[in-house]
Amino acid sequence: MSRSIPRRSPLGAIQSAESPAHNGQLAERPFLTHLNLRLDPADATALAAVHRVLGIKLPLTPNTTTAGDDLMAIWLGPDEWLLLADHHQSDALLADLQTALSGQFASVVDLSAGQTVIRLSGPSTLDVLARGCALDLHPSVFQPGACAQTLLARAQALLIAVDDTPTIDITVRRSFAPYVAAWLQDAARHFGLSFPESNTA
Amino acid sequence: MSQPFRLDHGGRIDRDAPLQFTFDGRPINAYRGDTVASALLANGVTLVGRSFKHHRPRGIVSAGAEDPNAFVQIGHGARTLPNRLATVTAATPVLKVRHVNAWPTLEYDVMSVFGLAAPFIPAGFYYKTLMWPRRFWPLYEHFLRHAAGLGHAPDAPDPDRYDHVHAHCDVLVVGAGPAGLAAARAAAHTGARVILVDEQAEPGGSLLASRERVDDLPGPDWADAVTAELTAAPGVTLLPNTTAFGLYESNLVLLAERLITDQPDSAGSENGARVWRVLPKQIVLATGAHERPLLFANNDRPGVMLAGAISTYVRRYAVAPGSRAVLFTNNDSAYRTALDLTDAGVPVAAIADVRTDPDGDLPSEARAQGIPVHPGAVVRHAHGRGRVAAAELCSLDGAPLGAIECDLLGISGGFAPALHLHAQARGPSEWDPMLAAFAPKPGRGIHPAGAVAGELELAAALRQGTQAGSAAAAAAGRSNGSEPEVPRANDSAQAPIQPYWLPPGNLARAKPQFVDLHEDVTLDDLRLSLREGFESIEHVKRYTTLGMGPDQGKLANPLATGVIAELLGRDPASVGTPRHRPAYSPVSLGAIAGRHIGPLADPVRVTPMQEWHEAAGASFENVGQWRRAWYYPQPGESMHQAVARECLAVRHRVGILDYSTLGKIEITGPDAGEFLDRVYTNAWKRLRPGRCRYGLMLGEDGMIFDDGVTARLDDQRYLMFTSTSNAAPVLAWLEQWLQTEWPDLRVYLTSVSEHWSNIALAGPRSREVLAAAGTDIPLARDDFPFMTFREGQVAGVPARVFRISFSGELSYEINVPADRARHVWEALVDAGRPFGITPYGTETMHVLRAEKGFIIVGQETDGSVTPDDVGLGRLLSRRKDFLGKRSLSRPDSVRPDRKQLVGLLTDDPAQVLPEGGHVVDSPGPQRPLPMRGHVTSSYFSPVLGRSIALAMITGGRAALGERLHVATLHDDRWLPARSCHPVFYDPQGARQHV
Amino acid sequence: MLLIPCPWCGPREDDEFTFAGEADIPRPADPDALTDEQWADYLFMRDNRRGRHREQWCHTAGCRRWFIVERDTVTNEILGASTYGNSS
Amino acid sequence: MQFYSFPNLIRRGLRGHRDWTPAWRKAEPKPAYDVVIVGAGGHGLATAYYLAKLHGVTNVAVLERGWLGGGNIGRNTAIVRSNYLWDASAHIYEFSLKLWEGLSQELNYNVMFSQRGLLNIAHSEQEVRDLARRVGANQLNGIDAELLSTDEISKLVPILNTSPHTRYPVLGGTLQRRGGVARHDAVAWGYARAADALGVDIIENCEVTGIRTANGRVTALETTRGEIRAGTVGLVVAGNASVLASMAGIRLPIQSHPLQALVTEPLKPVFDPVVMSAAVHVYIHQTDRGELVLGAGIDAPVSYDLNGNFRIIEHVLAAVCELFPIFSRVRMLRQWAGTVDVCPDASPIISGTPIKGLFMNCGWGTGGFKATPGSGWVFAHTLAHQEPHPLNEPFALDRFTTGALIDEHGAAAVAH
Repeated sequence: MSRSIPRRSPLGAIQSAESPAHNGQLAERPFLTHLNLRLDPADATALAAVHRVLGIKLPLTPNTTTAGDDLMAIWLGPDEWLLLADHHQSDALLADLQTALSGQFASVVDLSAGQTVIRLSGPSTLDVLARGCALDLHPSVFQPGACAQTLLARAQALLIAVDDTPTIDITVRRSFAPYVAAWLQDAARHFGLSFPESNTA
Repeated sequence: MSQPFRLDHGGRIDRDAPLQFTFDGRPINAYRGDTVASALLANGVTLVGRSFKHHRPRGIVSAGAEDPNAFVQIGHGARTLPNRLATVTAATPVLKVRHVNAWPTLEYDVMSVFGLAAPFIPAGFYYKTLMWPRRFWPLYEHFLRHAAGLGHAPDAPDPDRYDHVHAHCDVLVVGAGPAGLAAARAAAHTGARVILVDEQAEPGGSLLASRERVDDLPGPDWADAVTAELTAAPGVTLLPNTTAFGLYESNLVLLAERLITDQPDSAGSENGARVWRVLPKQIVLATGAHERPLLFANNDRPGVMLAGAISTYVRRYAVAPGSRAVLFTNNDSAYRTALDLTDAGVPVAAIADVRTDPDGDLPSEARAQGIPVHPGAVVRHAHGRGRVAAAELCSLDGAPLGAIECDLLGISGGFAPALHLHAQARGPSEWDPMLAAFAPKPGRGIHPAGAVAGELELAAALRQGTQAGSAAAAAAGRSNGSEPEVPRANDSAQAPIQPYWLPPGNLARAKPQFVDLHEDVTLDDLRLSLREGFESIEHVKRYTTLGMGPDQGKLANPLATGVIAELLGRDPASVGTPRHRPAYSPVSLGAIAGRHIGPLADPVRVTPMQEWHEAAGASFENVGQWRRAWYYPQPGESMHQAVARECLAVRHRVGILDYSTLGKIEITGPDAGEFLDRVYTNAWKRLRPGRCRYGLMLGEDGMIFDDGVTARLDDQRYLMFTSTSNAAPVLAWLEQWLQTEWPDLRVYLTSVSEHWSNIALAGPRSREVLAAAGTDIPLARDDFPFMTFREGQVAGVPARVFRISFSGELSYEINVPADRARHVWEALVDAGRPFGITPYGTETMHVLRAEKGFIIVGQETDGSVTPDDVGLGRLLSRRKDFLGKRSLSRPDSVRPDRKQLVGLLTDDPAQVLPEGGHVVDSPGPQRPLPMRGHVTSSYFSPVLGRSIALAMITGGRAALGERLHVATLHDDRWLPARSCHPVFYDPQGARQHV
Repeated sequence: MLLIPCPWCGPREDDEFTFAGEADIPRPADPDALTDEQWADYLFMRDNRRGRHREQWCHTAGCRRWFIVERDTVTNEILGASTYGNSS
Repeated sequence: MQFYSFPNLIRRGLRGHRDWTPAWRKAEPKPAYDVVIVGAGGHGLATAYYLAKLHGVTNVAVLERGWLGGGNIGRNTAIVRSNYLWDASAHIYEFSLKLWEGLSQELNYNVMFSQRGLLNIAHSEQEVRDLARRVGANQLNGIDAELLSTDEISKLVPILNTSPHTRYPVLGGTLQRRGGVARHDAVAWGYARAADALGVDIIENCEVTGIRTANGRVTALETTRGEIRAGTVGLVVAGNASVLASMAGIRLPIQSHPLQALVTEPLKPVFDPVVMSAAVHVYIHQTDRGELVLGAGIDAPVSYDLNGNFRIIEHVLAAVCELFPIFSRVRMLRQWAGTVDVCPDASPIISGTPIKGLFMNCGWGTGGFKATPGSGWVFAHTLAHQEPHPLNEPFALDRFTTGALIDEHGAAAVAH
């Protein structure tokens, strides 16, 4: 029933039947599934339970990700991960994980409506980000599969190196998304990049 | 128009690209590649400004950022650039350059009377006078203020924007002179990521004006070749026109890049700047050295110029800064200038050399060219007013050697390493007697090379640069095993300098001799300072203002160290130098601010309903970074009327409030209850799932920190609401206790503030509206009682609904995922239309809660308020410890006359008390007047038809009903009122239970 | 600008972190047993040392973990970092 | 003491200024004094001056580790005001402001105290309420304070951006017309010269390395220039209070932080009052030389480091460019830092200690400069009588035990 209700992303995209991610160089990837997972990495039972549900192992090395077909597990802290799924079936994944982890000291929380992803791709990606991100994102340092939580301008952001185009996915909290989008738009103007017409904040 | 002082050939200007700009309205002809200064000199303009204090005529002294005189105003209006240095400003067309600090004209400056009064306005004169009569000081000050200052600020907001870039590299090379170029090349050779910056328009530094050859190429050509090589090298970023202005801890280096443009809308040569924030692994400091001026009477006359600058103008800009020169030196470098001038056809009438036996290669060459050299001689006096007309020479023992006519007087007192950046980072340096200057020693991750390291000879600087580049790359973890080749140069051996600080004997008495040209600090000023006991270099600086001008004393400070040492009879090393502070060269505030201005100044956070609020005509208020709907005025309504309408709608019908900004934290784990017991004042473990409870959180000092409702979602999960502005601080506070103090507690905290939007439906008809919007949650009073929560669907969206109330009415706080909140909001508004649903904002929320006597943390409390102070002592558990509990039994916490929350009712029901107004027992004119407390919240209550107020009053609770008076803030009136219980409406709380 | 070595995320600029003063000030086990002076000592009194200083930081914009940094308060040189529980 | 006046300036000017004498003697330490004050900053020198002037205690030494006035008196942004919230603070700062009003004449040293007005601006409804509360308290405490509307602010400082569409809209403000600025270094020099003339020994380059006590009393100080005996010792060492106190085994509720400041190039006058905004941590005024002096926030970590911090400057200048858009093209000349000792309640400690004869005057945080004359006055009283003056009674060290804090955070949320 809930699926019939249109969703609105913080950057103005409204979910359509297909809801494909924009392939532009600067675009929102709305309506992905974002789950926050907490468990003790020393707890082999919990790790195994999660592995069974996700089909991938949780990254235990800081600032790294593991990826499956349409799912990515992102290291957020020594006992904290973000699960980012390329679909909007958050309820099902949430329920599966909660079932698998029931009775254990763990927490799975749905944050899908509270965050969004902005994708920046193309040769000027790193130049644009360098306008507001203090991290060294040079390909020799920040390779595909790496992630980092940091500040982008004056907002917290989670950066994920997707490929060596380079493409960087920027996860931000919902209420900060218009600011981050406006900021990226401003920084990217110099490089001739802008959000698609329908997707501006 | 002619450029009388432009040389026929040579230089690095582009003679195919002539251009014109104006100086004080006069056209100045120039070529691409000129600076404003070189063009002015080419056009024969030598008077460029008036000095800061004495308004003496001043000319161009240097060819770089160290110039103390060449400050000009560029452009007009919003884009004007005050106090720019002509010596570093590129000449571009449409540039409008004006003098500063003179009126009505540069030539006839009224304020030059200060020059005549100079004997009576020595350093610090203002400390000794202008004290009487006392009431005249503002007048004196007005005059001082208008006499001071330099350029003019723009008169309208800056239309330009500035870029910021973060950069990382293995090796940052500061300075692209011979050492810097060699270092960058050596570092790049290893494959390192290299950034090379130089403040000049093109790399090369001293090579661009050098006579020497490097690797068998003329110096400038070698610089061009290396520049081309570096430009092509992967991993190398070359930044000309870029000044490294600050070196901070962690070896963070700040660069200011000047973006040159000829756009017609640009009034200046710098209509944009980009600040680079570089975090290099290693730094090669190749910042060169500044030539030191020399003391003699009238050493500030236009036409007195640093010898090295003369060479630069001649060789690099093809400009002869004069038609007949005298040089005064204590080292070999001025001889190079003599040769350069001779080559350019400018006669050198004499070289006065302090040294009795100048015998190096260069002096020999000068002599061979027939240039008259006077060993053991000094310039004692410069003749001429608007410009040097002659230099009067004498021997070191004072014997006159006659005046020699000249319009150019080149001086060289040796070289002081530009160790500013190094010193900013507290890099070590030591007095080098061979240089007669402080020279840096290598610091953490910092490799000085070339002139800054005291290496003034070209071949050696190239070698040192190469070594520094290799060493820096290796220290950054880069090496390819092979040693880079060291460039060869054919420069000549130099003879040592002879330090010359004070003119000998009586010559030192001649006036005026300027140590700091910009600040008009003379030798006599230094003497006076020392005489009055201001001996520490920092005291001298502060007393005389030595080095405090926009040139940062680049020329003055190294000279002053030697002069003070000699006046005090001490070693210069013990005198030291004033502390170097960022910025090396001034940087505009806008460039430092970057793009954090205008709409990007600070994030503006909005809820998913923002567009709806805007369409409904809401007024907004800023609450931290959030923008919240404040009230919704209908056409023609005042704020007061709108709020009254909204309040009555909630009390009589139903209102809807966007309450999404509240913080929300999920607290999960077997010990969640225990955790809440420790952080809240009341008990939580036994709260049943499905129920809610109000909690108070204290700091360890016992003062209220935050409040809010927490619900028990299930056995091991709670959901905590925090106040809007405390959302982040509360989460950080909870995590801190959990991680640092109680790691044994099995609890996870996750912020869900952004996932769940919160829509408050309040008023007697709210149940009907919720039912009409469609929900599977049974809503009957007994099915869903006050202070419980239910999960279900609302308007087709999964929801958590809380039967809690901040208005005292029947109320539902409906949490739905933020991506569907707008849908639910609209569904509720649609469903509520038949019931007269009214959107209300934060102002109405405040009035409603005040009618109920509910506190707002930060409004009723201010960090000095305990739970008992606001009447919430019943929430303090006696059976357990909690954060802050111990502080509540300290003597001051149990003082009977603490301020307590009470209500206030004015005698005149229409009179709304001023928030912030203070409360007294009996009004009177005496001051100070004893105060009882202050009004924290005050509104007109529409439902009560009168004003209400909350106040914190000493001993207030024990004396309810007492007569008090509140002071107004604008006029001296007193408003009588009586104190009362702080719940004004529905004191039994019946309405929220219906 | 300090580069704070987060034990998990690596060195990051200081604006990603929250500083919370001296480390090693445990909350008294039984506050009620303390005199007002002892409680004040826990609440307010600090060594505020020149030189080596153990202090609490949280990587607020990163992994949200609290940890301990040792730093020289005169030079701001970072001397080490450790997690709660074990050194790293 | 040579009298400073216009006629004397002319007279000596005619003789080439050759017969001016040192502003204060370079005193050699004696073996013992009645009172030793540690710290030749503004507060320490003012204390010595008032001890000699008001209490006749002239056998006094002021010890200074480096050069006189080299601490916070030489690094602050020179703002003077008295519009504090709580009675205790209001009374001591207002007392101080009254002393400022005659200080140049009192010391025969022009400290260039300029009452050009001090404007506090508010950017949110809660800030407007907080400022109103402060104005209300000030007025009843006899301190001049006015609540201003946005329009009135715009007339007073036309270059301030008061458009409602800025990120930090100006919703109102308060004005203390008697507030202003002074020439900070001159305050130290003026007090030093006047104290010296009354017989006080000012001893520079004399670092205290230890504090000797016997039977719970202070007896002497160990210094780099030998032992100096004294039965009464006042520690007035902003930026080092904890370090000195620890020599006597005393722990203080103080944390030391760098406070950042900067100055721009000089400009012809563009605005008169001091403008302060707590929300965006800006305070700004234009000096008599024409420079804009800006105070920024304090570094979060405890530190004694005095190198500048660029990040704070960046933040503050972004806010300045928002508030004063015409300053965007004006350039920063110099930035620096001072060490501020901050108490948990943002109020100072002017108090005896558990050691008899040992007194402390510290913890002024960012508010010390403006208090200089009043602080010196009451501390001199405290040292002379071995008990507090009524004005500094509330600022005792034991308030941290009883809980009777004087929490000025609300009123002093911005560093200044």
